[in-house]
Amino acid sequence: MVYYLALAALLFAIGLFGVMTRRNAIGILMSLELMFNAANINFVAFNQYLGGNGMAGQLFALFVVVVAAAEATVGLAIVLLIYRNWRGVDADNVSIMKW
Amino acid sequence: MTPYAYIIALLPLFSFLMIVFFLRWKEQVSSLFSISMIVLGWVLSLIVFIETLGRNGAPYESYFYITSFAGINFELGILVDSLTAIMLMVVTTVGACVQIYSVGYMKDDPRYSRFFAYLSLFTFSMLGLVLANNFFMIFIFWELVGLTSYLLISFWFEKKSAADAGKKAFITTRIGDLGFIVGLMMIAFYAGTFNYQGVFAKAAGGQIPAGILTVTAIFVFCGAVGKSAQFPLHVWLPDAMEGPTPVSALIHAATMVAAGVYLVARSMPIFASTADGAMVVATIGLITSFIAASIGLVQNDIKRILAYSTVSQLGYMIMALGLFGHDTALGEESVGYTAGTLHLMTHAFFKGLLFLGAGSVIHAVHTNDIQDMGGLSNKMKITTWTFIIASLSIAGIFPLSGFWSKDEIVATTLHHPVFFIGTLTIAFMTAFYMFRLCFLTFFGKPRDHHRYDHAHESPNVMTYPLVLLAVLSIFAGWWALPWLSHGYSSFVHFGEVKHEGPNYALMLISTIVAVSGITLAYLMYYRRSISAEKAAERFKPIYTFLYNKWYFDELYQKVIIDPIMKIADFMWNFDARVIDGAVNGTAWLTVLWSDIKLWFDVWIVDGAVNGSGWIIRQLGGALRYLQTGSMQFYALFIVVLVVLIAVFKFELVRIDRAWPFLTLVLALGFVALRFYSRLAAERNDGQSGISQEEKS
Amino acid sequence: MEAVQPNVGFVFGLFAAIIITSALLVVTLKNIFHCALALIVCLTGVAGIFVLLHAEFLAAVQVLIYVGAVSVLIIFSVMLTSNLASRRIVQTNQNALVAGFAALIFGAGALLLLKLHDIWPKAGSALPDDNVMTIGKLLMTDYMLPFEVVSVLMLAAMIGAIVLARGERS
Amino acid sequence: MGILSWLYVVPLAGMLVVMCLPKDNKKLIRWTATLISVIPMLQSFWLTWDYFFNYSGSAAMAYVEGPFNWIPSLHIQYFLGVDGISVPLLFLTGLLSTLSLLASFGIENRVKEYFAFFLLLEAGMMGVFVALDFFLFYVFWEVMLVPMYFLIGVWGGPRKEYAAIKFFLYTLFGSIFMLVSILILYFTSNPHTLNMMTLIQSGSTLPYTLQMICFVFFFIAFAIKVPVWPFHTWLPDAHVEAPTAVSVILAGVLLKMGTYGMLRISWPMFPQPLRDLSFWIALLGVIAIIYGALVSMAQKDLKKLVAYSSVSHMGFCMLALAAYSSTQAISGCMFQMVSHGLLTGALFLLVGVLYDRAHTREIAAFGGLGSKLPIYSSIMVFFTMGSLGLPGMSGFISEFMIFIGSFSVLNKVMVGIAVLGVVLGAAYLLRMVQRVFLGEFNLAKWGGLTEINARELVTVVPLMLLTLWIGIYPKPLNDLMNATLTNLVNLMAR
Repeated sequence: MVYYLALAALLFAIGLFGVMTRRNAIGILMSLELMFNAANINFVAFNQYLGGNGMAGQLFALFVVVVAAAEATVGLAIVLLIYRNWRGVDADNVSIMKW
Repeated sequence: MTPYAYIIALLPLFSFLMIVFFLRWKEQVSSLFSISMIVLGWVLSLIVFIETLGRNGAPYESYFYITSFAGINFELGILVDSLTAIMLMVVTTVGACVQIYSVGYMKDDPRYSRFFAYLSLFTFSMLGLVLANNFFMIFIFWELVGLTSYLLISFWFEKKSAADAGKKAFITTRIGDLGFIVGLMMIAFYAGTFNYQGVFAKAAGGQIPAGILTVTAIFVFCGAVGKSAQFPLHVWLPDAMEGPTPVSALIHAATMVAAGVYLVARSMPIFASTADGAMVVATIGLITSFIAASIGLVQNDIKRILAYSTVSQLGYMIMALGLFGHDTALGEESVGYTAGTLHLMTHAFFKGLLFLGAGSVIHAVHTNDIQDMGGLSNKMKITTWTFIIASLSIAGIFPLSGFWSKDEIVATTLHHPVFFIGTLTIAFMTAFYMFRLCFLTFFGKPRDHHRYDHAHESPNVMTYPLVLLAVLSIFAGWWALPWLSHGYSSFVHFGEVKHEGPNYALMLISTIVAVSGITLAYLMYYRRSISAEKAAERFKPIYTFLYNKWYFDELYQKVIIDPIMKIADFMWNFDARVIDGAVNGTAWLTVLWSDIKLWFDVWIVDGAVNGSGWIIRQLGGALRYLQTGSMQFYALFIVVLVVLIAVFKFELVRIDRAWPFLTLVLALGFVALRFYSRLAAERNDGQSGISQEEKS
Repeated sequence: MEAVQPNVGFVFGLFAAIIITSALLVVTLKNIFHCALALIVCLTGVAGIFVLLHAEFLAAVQVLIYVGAVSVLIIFSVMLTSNLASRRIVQTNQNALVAGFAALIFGAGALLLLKLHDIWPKAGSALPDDNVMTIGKLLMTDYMLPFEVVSVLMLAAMIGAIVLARGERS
Repeated sequence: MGILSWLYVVPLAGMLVVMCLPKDNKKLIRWTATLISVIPMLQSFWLTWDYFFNYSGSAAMAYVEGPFNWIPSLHIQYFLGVDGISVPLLFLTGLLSTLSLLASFGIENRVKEYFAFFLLLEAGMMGVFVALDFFLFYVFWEVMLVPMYFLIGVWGGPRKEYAAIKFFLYTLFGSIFMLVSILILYFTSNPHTLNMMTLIQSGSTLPYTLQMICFVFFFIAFAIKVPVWPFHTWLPDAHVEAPTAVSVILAGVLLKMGTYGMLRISWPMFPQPLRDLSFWIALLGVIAIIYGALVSMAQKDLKKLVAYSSVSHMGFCMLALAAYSSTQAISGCMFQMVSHGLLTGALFLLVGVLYDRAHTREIAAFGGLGSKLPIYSSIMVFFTMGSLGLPGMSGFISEFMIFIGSFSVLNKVMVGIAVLGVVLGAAYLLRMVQRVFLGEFNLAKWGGLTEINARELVTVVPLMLLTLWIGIYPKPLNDLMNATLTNLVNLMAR
């Protein structure tokens, strides 16, 4: 099981790196998907090894997938909007909340 | 009919309501309706009167509504005995005459209907007052009479003097009512009931301490003093002449002022139980009578002379009643009750006649000043003769009704020398000023030709009532002829024969007095063999003193009204300055205290607060560059911190050993971050400017 | 690795390698379109992992939703937004250095933790064979409410996306 | 939920409804608010009717709701009920609220807020009269302050801010005293309770000093509301600055809360201090009577005159309250409360009518209006006569009963002096009538004045009828209260 967890951790770290570094908003979203997947792997693994006969982990993973889908939908819509307003999707430029 | 006597009172009320709500716009209908109601009332009164005669004046009492109101019985009922029956007759007779007369007198007044409405309301109040069977009810109607008199006196309210007079009448009588209220409170407290019979039984039964009874009697008498214009509250009545003349006739002859006398007569059992109280009453009566008669001697306003004569005659009645109470309390026989009530009745007729006659004169010449009249007898036959009949009657000339009633009064005072002399003096003065009035008005040469030429006899609608009242002025007193053993006297004493045979000496004396008064007036004002002007010149101080009515008005103005207004102003200033000042001062102190606290707050407390704020600001100045506005940077920051926390959490590094190193890393990291973000800031500034532009 | 069959171990290694590699590509490639393609590969790999973990239904869902729907969505938006799709510019920002370091420590720390606290069981439990049916039943019984909520969330997201993306009608 | 809850819930709901209406549709707002206030009015009518026929025979609380535990940790209960002293006042509140709303149609700015505040005020007033738990009572008591403050402060006359703040601070000052005594009562009761009925029974078992403190504190709180001399100076300012309808409510209902509070709370709760202080209370009453009348006489402003006459009239109430052991006096006090509500309310309405037309209230500016405005003048004179205690109208009954009652138990000389107030009342009112309505009419200046209109008539005619009814046939009102008052007198004189 520890391998699965390690895999998830690596995947999560990569996603994290992506989130922090990508300039493109879509890139950020994609990195987020990676992190979701890492979490899902963990859920499913926990379900397999620790969940007894229950299916709670898998169900949670299922919900995560759905939520992720929703998040992607809205996120992408926002990206489109940003694109329309700023003529670009560079997240660095969207910093109107700066000091 | 007697059990339904209340209908007599309700008829005028009905007429009042009808006029106010329905008939107001139809003037003739209003007056006709009002008159028919009071005539109907007169017919009913007559029936009641005859029935009461049949009962020998025995009281009939019925309550149609009793409620025990918080411990005291409040009744609404009627009491019909001889006094009530007589008063009913008087009020309806004079009321009917006045109303008929008003049709002519008020013909062109813009508020014609309203006048009749007020008259009806007034009649209602007066009849209610007469019919009441307890002190509470009489007080209610008492006040209503006050109100309606106010309305009637200030009927021509555009005239300031009329409005003033109305107010004066109301307030002055109210001062008397004040005493009445206190009297009522004492009655309620000591007798526990308001019902006449109940109170009288208690009073006669000695269940009320004598001192209390005296005080109660005096307080109740206060009400009468106000309403009947007795000294010292007599000042309102002459002023009240500002009202239309029919009003004067109604109010000042037959009804309102009679109410006071009626009250005293009605509560006679109380006065008859307290000699002192009754003596106060009699004394007040005498003083009033004397003062008023003396003022009447020199006045020039025809209505004012009559007004003072009224006050004087009322004083007579009060005096007679008071003496009766006094004598009865001491266990002596007296005819005072007979005299007072009889004079009340006869006076109502001849004084009503006098006022209406005066109204007729005023109607003709449009002035009140007798100096501007003269010789009117040629033009106004009926008015003149009826007026003279009334004057003879009031002067007490045999065999007119005034003679008999005045004779009884004189008889009452026989055992009281002061009163006896006073009475005769007043009788003399009365005869004098009445005939001064007659001679100046109707005889001699016209002094104002313009007015004289204009004068004419009044229309029939005004003269017929005069004739009717003249007849009554002659004959009404015959009921009390001393030769009748079952006449007036036994009637008012409920059949008990209280009768003294004719006292011829007394009759002679009073006739001589009256005739001498008339003769003097004849000499001074008709023959002019004695010059009135010279007399006035000779007794100048007395003349002025009398002419100015003993300076009562001025005295009251100075002693009572001005101080009260001053006190009122003072109180108002006190209220605004002192009390409110205290309040505002408290507020001011509070504000001052707040200011001090504000200063403290600003410099000390806020100083501390602002100081810490300042420190935070400085820190913030450094840290704000962390706010790059880029979420990714925030995410990075979070992750770094999470990692650091995790490092400590899982004790990957021993804090106790590594803290210098960690501090160094943190400090360096902070500096680096700042430097780095400064760079980022500079780089972004250009871009964000563009993005702002693009956004807009 | 004992609980996993030898061939399973190999399969797992394969999938893990695919996932890690493609994930790295996702975050490093300069062309965003290529990134998207790499993401698809990565997600498919995850689906494989799910199969290994006896989550067949989830694997199917993964393929359908992620690989099928989300990826398509992403590609679409890349096409819609990126005139830069073909251009090659630096796709990482100035945080890269620090972020890389932090992510490295994070990953390394996680691995270290896994290593240090070896509390994880080696053998999996026996899941029901018909776990698709079980999931279905659970969804309609015990997890009724979350299911409903998530449906509403989807709906809301959908509407929100439409509203946002529609823009202002002028 | 029983009828008592509805009494205040309906105006509250009405307030919300009014707040939801469009701001610009003034007509809609006015009519909605007025019609909503008709509901509690009818409820209060029905309540009076039903109470009279079914409950007036006993002194027990009727239509009781609760006590339900509301906030159990503080022993706060939801407890409503009415008896013979609250029912007439509820009636008055219901009636006057509707009439004042009707009289407020002239308000033109911020109509929505005005009517919303007014309904809130009505809810507060209703609440005070039905609450039997101190907490509830206090809450309603304070709830009234807020709308009142704004009604005076926003829609008032030239010195409105001053008047509003003065009113607010004054009353708040009193409320604090009340709060302190409530807390004393709460913490000394065992078990802790805020139930008035229980506390009335147990209040007299406290140590004497504590009773005295509570009594005086309550007295201050209520005396400010009445207002008793020398706490009265907020009243003229508030009255003069407030818009007409608010003056009506102020005089008609708010002042009664002070006397109601005394009668409901402090009097029966602390009979011993009451006995010891009754002379001083009577003295304050007499001072208020004479002083109020004299100060009225010096007034130049019509509204201020009426305001100070309130001080004088409420002085009669205090005199009656001092004569706590006489049923007549206490009934007289209740009669005076109702009657003063009707008469002074009407007088304020009428002054408002004149002010709307002439834009001045200075007595000296008028004269001879009787010939130009006969109907208006007749009505005004009618109420003036009622106010100076003419028989046949309610004022007479109340004053007479107060005199008779207090004469039997209080210092007789003092009561005699109080009777002077009747004459002074006649003096200042007739002076006013004379200078405004009688005398010569200034055609050039006031030729444009118009007669009272139908809406305004509707607002005063009910008051006229009630005044006459109580004056001519007071038995029903007396029967309504009699059992309660007898019981109260027994409690107070224990």
